[in-house]
Amino acid sequence: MKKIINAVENVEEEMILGLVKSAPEKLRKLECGNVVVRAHKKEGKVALISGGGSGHEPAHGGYVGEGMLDGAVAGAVFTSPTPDQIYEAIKAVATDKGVLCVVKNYTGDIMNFEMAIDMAKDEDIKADYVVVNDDVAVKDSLYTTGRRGVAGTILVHKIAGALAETGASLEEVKAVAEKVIANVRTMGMAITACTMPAAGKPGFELADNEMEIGIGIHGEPGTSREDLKSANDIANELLNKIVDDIDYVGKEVAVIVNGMGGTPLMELYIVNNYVADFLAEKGIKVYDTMVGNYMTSIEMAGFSITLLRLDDEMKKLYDAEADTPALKK
Amino acid sequence: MKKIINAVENVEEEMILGLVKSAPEKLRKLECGNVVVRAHKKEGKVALISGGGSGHEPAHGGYVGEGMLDGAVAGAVFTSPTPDQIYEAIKAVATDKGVLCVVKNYTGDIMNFEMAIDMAKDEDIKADYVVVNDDVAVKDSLYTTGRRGVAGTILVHKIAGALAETGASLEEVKAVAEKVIANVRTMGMAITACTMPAAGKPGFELADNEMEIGIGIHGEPGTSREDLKSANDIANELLNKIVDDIDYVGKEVAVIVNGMGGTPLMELYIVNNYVADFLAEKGIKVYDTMVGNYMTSIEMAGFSITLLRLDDEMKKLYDAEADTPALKK
Amino acid sequence: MITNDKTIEILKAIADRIEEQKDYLTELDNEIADGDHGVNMAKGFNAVAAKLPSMAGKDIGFMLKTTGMTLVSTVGGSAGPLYGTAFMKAGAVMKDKMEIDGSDLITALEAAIGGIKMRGKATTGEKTMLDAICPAYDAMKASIGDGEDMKTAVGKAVEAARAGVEYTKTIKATKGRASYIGDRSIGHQDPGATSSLYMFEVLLEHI
Amino acid sequence: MITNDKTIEILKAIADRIEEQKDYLTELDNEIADGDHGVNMAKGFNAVAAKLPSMAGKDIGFMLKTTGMTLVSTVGGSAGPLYGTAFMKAGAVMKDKMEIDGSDLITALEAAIGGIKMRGKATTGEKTMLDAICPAYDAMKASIGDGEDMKTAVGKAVEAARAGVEYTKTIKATKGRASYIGDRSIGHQDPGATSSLYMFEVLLEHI
Ligand SMILES: Nc1ncnc2c1ncn2[C@@H]1O[C@H](COP(=O)(O)OP(=O)(O)O)[C@@H](O)[C@H]1O
Ligand SMILES: Nc1ncnc2c1ncn2[C@@H]1O[C@H](COP(=O)(O)OP(=O)(O)O)[C@@H](O)[C@H]1O
Ligand SMILES: [Mg+2]
Ligand SMILES: [Mg+2]
Ligand SMILES: [Mg+2]
Ligand SMILES: [Mg+2]
Repeated sequence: MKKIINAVENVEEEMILGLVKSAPEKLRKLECGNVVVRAHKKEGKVALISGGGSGHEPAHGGYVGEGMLDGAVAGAVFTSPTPDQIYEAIKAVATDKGVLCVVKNYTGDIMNFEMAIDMAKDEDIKADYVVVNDDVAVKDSLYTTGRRGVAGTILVHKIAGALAETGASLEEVKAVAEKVIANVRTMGMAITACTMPAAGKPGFELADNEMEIGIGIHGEPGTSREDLKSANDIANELLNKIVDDIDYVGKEVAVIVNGMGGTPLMELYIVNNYVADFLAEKGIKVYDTMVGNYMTSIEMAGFSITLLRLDDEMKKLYDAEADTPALKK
Repeated sequence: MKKIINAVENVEEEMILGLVKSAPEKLRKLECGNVVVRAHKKEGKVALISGGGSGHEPAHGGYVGEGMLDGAVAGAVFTSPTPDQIYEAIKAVATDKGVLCVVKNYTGDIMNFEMAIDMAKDEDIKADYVVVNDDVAVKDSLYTTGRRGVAGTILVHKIAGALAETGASLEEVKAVAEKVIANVRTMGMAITACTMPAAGKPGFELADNEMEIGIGIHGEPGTSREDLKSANDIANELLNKIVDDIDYVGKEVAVIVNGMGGTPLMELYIVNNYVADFLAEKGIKVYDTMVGNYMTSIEMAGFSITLLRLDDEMKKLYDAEADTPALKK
Repeated sequence: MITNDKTIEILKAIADRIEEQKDYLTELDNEIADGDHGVNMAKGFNAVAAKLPSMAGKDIGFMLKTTGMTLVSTVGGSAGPLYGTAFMKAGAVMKDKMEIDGSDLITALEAAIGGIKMRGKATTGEKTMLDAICPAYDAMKASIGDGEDMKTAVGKAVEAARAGVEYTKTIKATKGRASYIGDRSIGHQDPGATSSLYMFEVLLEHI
Repeated sequence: MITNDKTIEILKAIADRIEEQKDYLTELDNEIADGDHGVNMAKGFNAVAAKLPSMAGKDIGFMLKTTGMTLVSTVGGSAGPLYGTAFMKAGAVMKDKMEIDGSDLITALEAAIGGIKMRGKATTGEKTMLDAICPAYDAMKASIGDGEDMKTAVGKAVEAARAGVEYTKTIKATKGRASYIGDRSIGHQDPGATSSLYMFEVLLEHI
């Protein structure tokens, strides 16, 4: 394992500290754990919290700030945070308007967030949650845990965060978050595995001509291993899976071409060149495109494509101001 | 070589197209080559141009936009663009106020930009250039080509770009660019090499316990090969080189913890945790910190630290609005 | 009979076993999911081990509940809430008991399984810890019902758990992270079922 | 005498040699710098080769100038402006000539060297192409001065250029990208000097 770190045990905490020290006037870390909250708590709005394992930087701490999250909880790398950590985050940001947690659909995340929300309710804090499940690689069926939550989560933070900032009610913020979830789809791939610091070696091995299609964001293998293809062919495969899932034709979309952490921007731009052409060809109008590392798997090389089908409300909220380390509008 | 590309020959063009298609209302590509300019040319201001080889994404095309560059020229990967490409860029953005080119100190870049500027002058375009040389890894002496230009270049774009936007004269914009150059220092390191698409294999080989200290941004080896150390020890080594070069004590600085393309943000945040403590300890006040991939070497894993010593004029211009794909203020 | 002192000994031995098998559990998790099961379980049980001295003299219900709460607040992931809830539920039904017999063990295990199912909404055959724990529970219950002694009953539970672990190799995961790789999970052993087996093995060794 | 037709033949042969040695030149550049010399030179000379048919019948000055302009606009990096300027300057002094002799060759080479020095601000001993070209020029000038024929003179130039390339292995780069690695450049052969040597070798083979 070759990493620029100090000690495996300290990775999560030092990372959160480093993030907070990059914007000390805007962010602070709770003493009790790896929780990032706004330096100046804003009252009179629904507090939005996200979180999950670490290793997805800049998610989620990087999205704390005006217009997006009020707090983010970071578990160990790729491990859901514990209920008491989440509970501390909820307590720190809770307002009279309540707290909405944005949870990605993983068994662990859901269980830990549910337990934390129960704890909060016991203390009369109004708290609720939504579950993001944008990953079309995994079939959503009664017989599975359903689709994973991946890069589309950022758009939930953005849009629900913008509505929360206006002072909307918990029910309204939850409703718009669920609208985003209903309209956002993602699919990803990787050409290299990543190495969890505590594991010390890559999660899987790929030959020089192989790639994993349908990966999540936890360094796990994808739904299938295939021969490496051209950027255009790969993008085509992912895009077709996405547009087959819900109907985007004639609609406006927000696009994320998301790097998994170790992908050079050069390659993401090359992918976007195809994505833009594909969408134009299909009669899908691009409202806005984000290209970069938004939801990563440590240093994995690969990318995901996210499409959010927008309506007027979502467009307005998408465009609203945001001032966070990882996303500014 | 494992890359998400289509054909080695098309990397530069597809990348520029992908960038432009991510913001078609703001950027456009010149027909004649890999030149990115603002979609809507702004008159009455000095036009700011940057450029160099490709492989540094988001530099330089990603910094074209309101408040920063008017145009960017992309050569082949790690190869200075040719004079005629630069000349086309100059012609496309030139205004009555003139054109200032931000050139990084490499023999090739300087020669090609000089030739282009001569061509422009022959056509009565007012054109001049500044040379960025922020890399303290290389001794600046009469007997060498002097220090390289690396990540500090972004701050020249930002600050000179902000002044240009106000309608200042070519002389004024050049003066502030040179002030930034005089006050900015950078040093970098790598734990992996990068692979130029056309070369097909990494520029050098490093054992699992080795790193290169004093790298530039062209995939070349550094000034020395050392045993891999902890993030804090590495950051300490780089920072000491920087603060030994000019006096930062008691001053306010802008900080860039810059990833070389394949470095996970997790590691950059860990580095920033140390950088912030080091600077506080030395009595150097952090005015602002940028953590991310700003000036890369394709997929190299490593980072550089940049410190810019600010004064009131630079602070104001640093804070001024910017709206580019890679940097928003 | 398992006394409260014995319970401390057993919990300590579980912590040791998990620590010992940490890399193997992580390895198993790596093959089909995110490779953190060993690390996280070890973190949790080390935290439990650290609290054992302070539990001395307390009742078994308290010990189990404290273990559960500690797991919940230190393990994270899926295993944290699942094992945590299991121990907490078992603790609730063993409240005030200074020693427990075979039928108590069945009551405790039943509560634990209820907790896991309530939290994780899974059932047997989904390639999870339940594929070790449920057969173990059934075997133990039958054995005690047949009037066999606790040691024999736990021995049968271990056999059944071991068979359950083997069974997980043959099936596709439909719960937990391993479910995302679909058919590719077949052929691999479930890490959670494996850590459950260790707990039954340790129990057997100490009674 | 080298005629204008011969010049086309030579330029074509240089393009072939560079293409043939592309990977080796890139390899050399990789060791001490950014590994693009072979690729970029090949791109440039392929562009030159493509233009040769259209040069047929033109004077040698025009051919050299066109070659230089083509290199400038296709090679990029350092080699583009340097070789480009060299050929353009040589072309300027060979204007209107339909054939050239040994002393013309010296005049052309002198102009080329002047161009390289003006652009790159380097001198010999800095581990650049000048370490091949300058000794080659000196040897050729001495030979012609001694009344030797052009073939002999170019033969001596090749010898000198080859020695110059060897010499670059022993010194530290103080110009160009290789200068950034300081002492670590010692022991490595300069790619630009090597590509220059190829040009002299090809010239010798064709006269
Ligand atoms: N819904 C569930 N019900 C019961 N057990 C489950 C469930 N989901 C996962 N598990 C168990 O948890 C184990 C994985 O635990 P762990 O690796 O710690 O968590 P995570 O999957 O969050 O990384 C699996 O091997 C499986 O035995
Ligand atoms: N200032 C200079 N004067 C003369 N030749 C130079 C100078 N700088 C570099 N060179 C030559 O250029 C060669 C490198 O060319 P190339 O790799 O194409 O450009 P770059 O260094 O920009 O990548 C070196 O090997 C050296 O011979
Ligand atoms: Mg996990
Ligand atoms: Mg180059
Ligand atoms: Mg796991
Ligand atoms: Mg080179």
